[in-house]
Amino acid sequence: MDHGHAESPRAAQDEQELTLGEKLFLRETIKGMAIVARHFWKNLFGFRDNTTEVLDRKGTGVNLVTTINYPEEQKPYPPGYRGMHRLVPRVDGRPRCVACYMCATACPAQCIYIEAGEYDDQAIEKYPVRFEIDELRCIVCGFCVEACPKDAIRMDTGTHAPAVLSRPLAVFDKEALLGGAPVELSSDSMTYRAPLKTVAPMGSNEGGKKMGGH
Amino acid sequence: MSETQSHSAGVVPVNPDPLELDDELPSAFTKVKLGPSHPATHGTVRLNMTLDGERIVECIPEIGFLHRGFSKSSENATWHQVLPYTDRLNYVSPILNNVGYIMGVEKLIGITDTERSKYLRVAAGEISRICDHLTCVSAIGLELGAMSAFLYGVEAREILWDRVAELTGARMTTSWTRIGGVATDAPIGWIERVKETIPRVLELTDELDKLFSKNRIFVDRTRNVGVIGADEAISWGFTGPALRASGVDYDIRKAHPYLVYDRMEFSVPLGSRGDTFDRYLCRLEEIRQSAKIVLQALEQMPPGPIIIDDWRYALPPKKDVFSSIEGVMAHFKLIMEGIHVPAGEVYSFTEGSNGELGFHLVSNGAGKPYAIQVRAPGFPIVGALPRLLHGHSLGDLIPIFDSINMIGGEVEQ
Amino acid sequence: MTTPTVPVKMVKVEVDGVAVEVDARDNLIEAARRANKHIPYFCYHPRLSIAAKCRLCLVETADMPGRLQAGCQVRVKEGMKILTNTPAVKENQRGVMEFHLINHPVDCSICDQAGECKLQDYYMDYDHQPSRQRTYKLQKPKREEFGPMVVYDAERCIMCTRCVRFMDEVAQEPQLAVVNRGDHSMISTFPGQPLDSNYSGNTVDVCPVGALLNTDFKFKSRVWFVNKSPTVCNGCSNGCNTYVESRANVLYRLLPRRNEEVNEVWMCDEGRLTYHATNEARVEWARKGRADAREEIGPALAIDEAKRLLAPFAGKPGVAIWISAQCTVEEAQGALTLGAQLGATKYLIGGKAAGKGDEFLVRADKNPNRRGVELLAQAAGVKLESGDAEGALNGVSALIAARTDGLANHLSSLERLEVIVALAQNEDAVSRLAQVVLPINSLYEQAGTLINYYGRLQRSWPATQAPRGDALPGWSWTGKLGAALGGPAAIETVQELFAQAAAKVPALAGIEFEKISEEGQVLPGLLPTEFPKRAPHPAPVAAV
Amino acid sequence: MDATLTPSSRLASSDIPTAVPVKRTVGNWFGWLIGGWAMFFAFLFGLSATMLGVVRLFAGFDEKKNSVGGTWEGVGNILILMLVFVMILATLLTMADRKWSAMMQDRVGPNRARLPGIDSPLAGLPHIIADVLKMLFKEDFISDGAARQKLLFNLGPLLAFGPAFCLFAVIPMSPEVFFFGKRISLQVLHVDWGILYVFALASIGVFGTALAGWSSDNKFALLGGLRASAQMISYEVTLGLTLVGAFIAYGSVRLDVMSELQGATEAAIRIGGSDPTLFFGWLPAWGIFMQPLAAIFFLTAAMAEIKRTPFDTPEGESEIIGYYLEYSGLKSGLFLIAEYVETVVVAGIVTAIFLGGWHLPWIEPALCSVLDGLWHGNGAALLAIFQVMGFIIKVLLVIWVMFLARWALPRFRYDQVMHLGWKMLLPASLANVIISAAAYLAGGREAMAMVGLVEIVAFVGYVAFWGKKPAADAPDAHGHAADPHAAPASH
Repeated sequence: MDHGHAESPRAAQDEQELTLGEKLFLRETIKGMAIVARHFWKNLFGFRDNTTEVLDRKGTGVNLVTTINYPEEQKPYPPGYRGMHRLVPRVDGRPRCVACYMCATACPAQCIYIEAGEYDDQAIEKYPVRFEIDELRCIVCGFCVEACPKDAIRMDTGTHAPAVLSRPLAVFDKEALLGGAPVELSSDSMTYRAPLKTVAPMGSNEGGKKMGGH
Repeated sequence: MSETQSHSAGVVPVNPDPLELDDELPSAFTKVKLGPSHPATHGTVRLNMTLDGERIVECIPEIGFLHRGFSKSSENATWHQVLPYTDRLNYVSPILNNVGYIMGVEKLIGITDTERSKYLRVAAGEISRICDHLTCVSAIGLELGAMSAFLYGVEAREILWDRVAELTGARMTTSWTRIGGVATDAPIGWIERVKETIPRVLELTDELDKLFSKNRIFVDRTRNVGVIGADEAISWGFTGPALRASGVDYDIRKAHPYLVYDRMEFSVPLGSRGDTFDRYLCRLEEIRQSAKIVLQALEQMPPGPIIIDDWRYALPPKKDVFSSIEGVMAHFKLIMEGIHVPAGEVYSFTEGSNGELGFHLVSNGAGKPYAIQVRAPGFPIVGALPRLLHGHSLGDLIPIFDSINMIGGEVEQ
Repeated sequence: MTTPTVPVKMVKVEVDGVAVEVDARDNLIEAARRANKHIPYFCYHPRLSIAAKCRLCLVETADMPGRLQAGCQVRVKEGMKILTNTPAVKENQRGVMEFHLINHPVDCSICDQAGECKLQDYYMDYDHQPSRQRTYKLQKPKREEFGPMVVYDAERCIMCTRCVRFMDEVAQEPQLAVVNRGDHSMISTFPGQPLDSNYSGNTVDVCPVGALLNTDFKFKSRVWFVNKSPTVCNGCSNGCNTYVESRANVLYRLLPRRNEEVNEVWMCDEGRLTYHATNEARVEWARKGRADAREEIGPALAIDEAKRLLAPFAGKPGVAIWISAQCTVEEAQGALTLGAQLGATKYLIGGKAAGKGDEFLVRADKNPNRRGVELLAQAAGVKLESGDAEGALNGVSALIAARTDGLANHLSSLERLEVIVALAQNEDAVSRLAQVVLPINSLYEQAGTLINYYGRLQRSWPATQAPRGDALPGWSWTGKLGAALGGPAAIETVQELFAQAAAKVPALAGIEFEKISEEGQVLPGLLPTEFPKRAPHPAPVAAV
Repeated sequence: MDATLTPSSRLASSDIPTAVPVKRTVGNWFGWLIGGWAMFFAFLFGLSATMLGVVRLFAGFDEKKNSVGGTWEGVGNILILMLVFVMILATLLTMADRKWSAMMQDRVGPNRARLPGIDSPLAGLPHIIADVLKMLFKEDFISDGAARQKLLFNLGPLLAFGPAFCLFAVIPMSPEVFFFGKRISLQVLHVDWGILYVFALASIGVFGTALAGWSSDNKFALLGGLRASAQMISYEVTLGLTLVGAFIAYGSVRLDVMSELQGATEAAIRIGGSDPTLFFGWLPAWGIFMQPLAAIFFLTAAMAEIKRTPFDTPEGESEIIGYYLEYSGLKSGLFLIAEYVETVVVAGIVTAIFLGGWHLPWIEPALCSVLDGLWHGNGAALLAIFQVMGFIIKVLLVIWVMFLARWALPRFRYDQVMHLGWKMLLPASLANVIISAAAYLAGGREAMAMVGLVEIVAFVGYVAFWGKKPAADAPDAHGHAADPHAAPASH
């Protein structure tokens, strides 16, 4: 793309007076029809490879119709795409969520409902008894993911909230949301601590080494 | 003789004998309400028209069907939570709104975003502008019956939206900017992908050009239709392509350069007559100019952070939030209370896709805006609809209405 | 607490160049506060002794340039120049914050204090820099159960010792102490002696961080979600000023509200739990029928039913009005008016059973408005009989109960009655027996006035937005009932009802509902001359 | 591009699969291409043969063996041509319109409806059934205002559909041919007034639109009705005039006569050898070669007459929605199907007059002798099948062009339609009549063909070259000249 030359603002219309040929309708009409016809013939004789991205569906012979034939073909969402939520599990299957309500606070649509409970587990202590997202209210802004201090909620499911036949079905509870690969962060060692009463000497925990530097 | 007299007196003659065929038939204006749900009103707007046959005697646009209380809603959200609302102002070019709003907040705080973020904002914003203009230009074709052209425009917009989705994580409701930067960096390979995409978009744009620009049917429908002169356009409050079509060389990107627009080479297309055709041409040309800007911005974009490193305004990096109390405390304060914007008042304006997109922000120092007012570029233009439509026929309403590109979201907020 | 008799001596100081006149007894923090400058502190508390442990309040004075002085410990003197934002002060604040945070766990997510935590606030104001920590944090016991209401997290503790000092000095029940040394030090109870003081909840309030948490509130809600509204504790007749925190129509906790003449800034644990009655076991819908024949019929039909039942008794002997001392002034006034209209022959005052009182904030009478009810009855010229007496309901055939507290003592008598119309807040044996039950708002849900043990008129503000079921204020029900039975139209607003009461009671004369301040006011002539030993109280008016 | 610098959680998303795996379609593109077209032509062949066969069957009841136009043959023709061919084609066109437009617009097109038990969209064909069922079973809603004129309101669609449906009667689809021992022809009405029948009946359609517009009691519908009646009446003038040249050339207004004259006569086919009707020995005697401009004018005027885009101002779905705004259910369906039926009729007329009717150019005699060899003595009958097939293909092509125009071109404004009709098409077709008449007087049809060739050359020159400026000094009005990404010229 040559963007080296600066053009001065111009009155484009002065050159836009139609010539007599153009005034006779037919030429431009035929040209326009030719453009549309070209699309027609390309698509008629072209082969449709629905595994390619839309951008690559060009040229002659292959990859033509650019529309996604939706339910049968699905465009893979790009990696950063904000899809449906999931609650990230720990390696032991419990949710990473500690019911800090940050997501509910950041949510502009107020679609997250949490009720907190208390584990006997010394390390984690707090967990969501109920964690519900009303996917109908959700505006998919991703603020909840950004607000989570535990990496417990993500929108990387690569799918979107499914269509439902009644409104209550769009409310996803903890069990429905919990899924996907478990996540273990180096900082999690903070929560996996020595048993109560035996105070570990500083630096004895292996996880401590991982924490260095940022 | 008596009839002449009564005419001169300004009284409509009442025919004593209704069967007298020589007399003019009694006639009256027709009142027609176009919309709010009408194929040509892209949003929901109602045009209350008085017709004399097919000639529009008077047209009163009635807006408000899409009013969502932007200003009031914003007062109950933190500064960041307003961002999704701005997505929904001009929903055809959400990133431009994101950028415009966040730049206002930054102006109020007195910070600037990082260098890389500036380029990203410009590139993404111009992609958004292309999307908007493509929609507008091809929709003129659609409403005039040339449906294929619309779908070519939509196809071009679609591949751009794919790029937007890769960058921001969403196609339309991007909510992508952050105070002091942007939310996500360009993913690996994205720049190359955009460079592949832009020529394809221009190709489709050229097809639109070929289908319309010289086609006499199209030209007849748009040339000298909805004409507004430069002075009048200014006094109505026109900005953006609609103003430039009237020949006024005013583009905020040139007149008051922001971000890195002063480092970009592009020209501002101008019209001379201010008719629908000029508005169409200006937008068409702006697509090409914006494409140039996108490529330049991606070319010049330096590496570096995409958001400022000040935990009072930008959320701490996730790593700090996960592992340090300092990070998590800053994070909590920012989320709980919102970013504390110093008390003050600012009017920030950027070049939106339809013209000057202004945000008047008032802060009382709390985490939530005290007041937000948007100067939607489309609002004054829609206000001029009665003036633009006056005297034209009903069929002309469609191209005129399309060429001013009323977006219900921003006009009615 | 004795009121100061010595005249206040004022001195002139300069805070960051702003000249201000301060009390000579002020320390630098208070002096700066008068100049609208904020000196950060953790351990200092205006009502506790000075510990100077946190070192955050260090400021410079012109006397000793370059030397930092503890703002809490140093008193002002004439002409002192206090500098709160010199580089040295800033550097100290930043450094102190960093020290406090070194061993602080990454706990905001699970800590109830988040949102009202001094550490968070000061971090944003005075530190806001990333962590420089490279080692693992010190581990200490978490979730030590100190007592029935307080749980302790040693890791979050910054050792300001406010809680220890509070128990020593204010509650005067020394149950907490600092154990261990250096960074291993932590707060602990004594062996075999849990933190079971009736004032233990205050240690949570004074704790600037999330080390001490209230088990009753723990994990129930986040502090930034709840709305605060001023009200009065209805736990006893002391009438401590409180805030009630609520979201939608659920109450979450009570916090003391400052009132030097009633409760200073403290309240008892017992009182903190009174909000539960508003959340739990409520009568929600107006209904008719006894026991298993209960049927929820809605307000209009319930009034009709009550009218049908009561109409035969109007003007005949045998009608009794039961007024609980839990009622607000307006509810009691409504009940008395209804009684007068029906020609009630018996007025009974009931209420919660008396409990233990102490020398500080807890009174033995557990009803917040006994004096108010008595005053109203006196003004109305009716004889108020005690509802506690045996056989109080003898000779009664129809009973209208404004709140049912205490009625449960007379269950056998109640079963004999022909008609019971109960204005009930909570489900209990009485609400099962009544033919018509009308749900009423709790004190925390309505605007109303109370007159406490000291004859102090105080008002509350409704904490919740949405009503719970059909619940209405008691005076609203009695008004509607009266109107249904042929009386004047029901009074619509609490203001009018209070005005009605004020017109009759001499002590309330001239007082307007809307003009009652958040602090309340002592009614003339009602202030007792003797007070419990340590109880805060207004200055006794010298007998004229 | 340090991802860790982002505050938002651009976290490792490799943990979980990010996308639903795409179903991969592997197909032999070339095989499908060849097979598909082969199936298409086989279908057409079968259709043609069936049509001829059925008419032969009915004609078998007629007494006269050697003349066409018997009663039973007429019945067979009505059945086959008007009920089966026109209606089926019009119904198929509803789907073709959607499917073709999809291809023109890079879309997939309708593909949701399924036949029971078949899990394949069948290229959208079940949508035809679905559409018809929808039309049939939708509530027939009549608004209060329309209910006051219920008779007229109901008459509207009938008047729009009925005449359109009858138009096809005079269009010949096959030559008069001995088909297995009986002389038949795929034409309902062998009448002398020929094309005049079309003009006459088409005018009745105006009443339908006008009534629909007026009786709907809706301002938009009224506007549509007014526009439609004015436009239809105006264009009828042009419509007739454009064909005068053809009348002169063929000396008849009968469509079957005109068709017959455009290719080898039956005798020539029988004898074999070269086709004597070819002009200059190589140019088929098609109307389009004698009257190229008239063909364009006629198609244009016909499109305006049947109110297709770009002349659909009476409908103008983004302006006034149209005269059938208040109709629903089957009545609305009648309007829609009438439009498609009219499309078929127009395409039939254009084919019959300008595109050689059923004639296949050049090859008829040779093909006939080959077919004779294949099936002794029945070559002409077999050829007739191919000729019908050729007719159908020509009709489809014309329809395709009309659809192409519909999807490519913007709509005229109402006054511009009238302007075009009265001020441009009418004088131009008048001029065409004069030139044609002069040429015919000067040298008969050969001279007309000469003039036609000149016109074609001029037209091609006009479209391709005239007015096109050299690329170097093209105005940089929109930057296409300077833009290396401009698409190459598309024609």
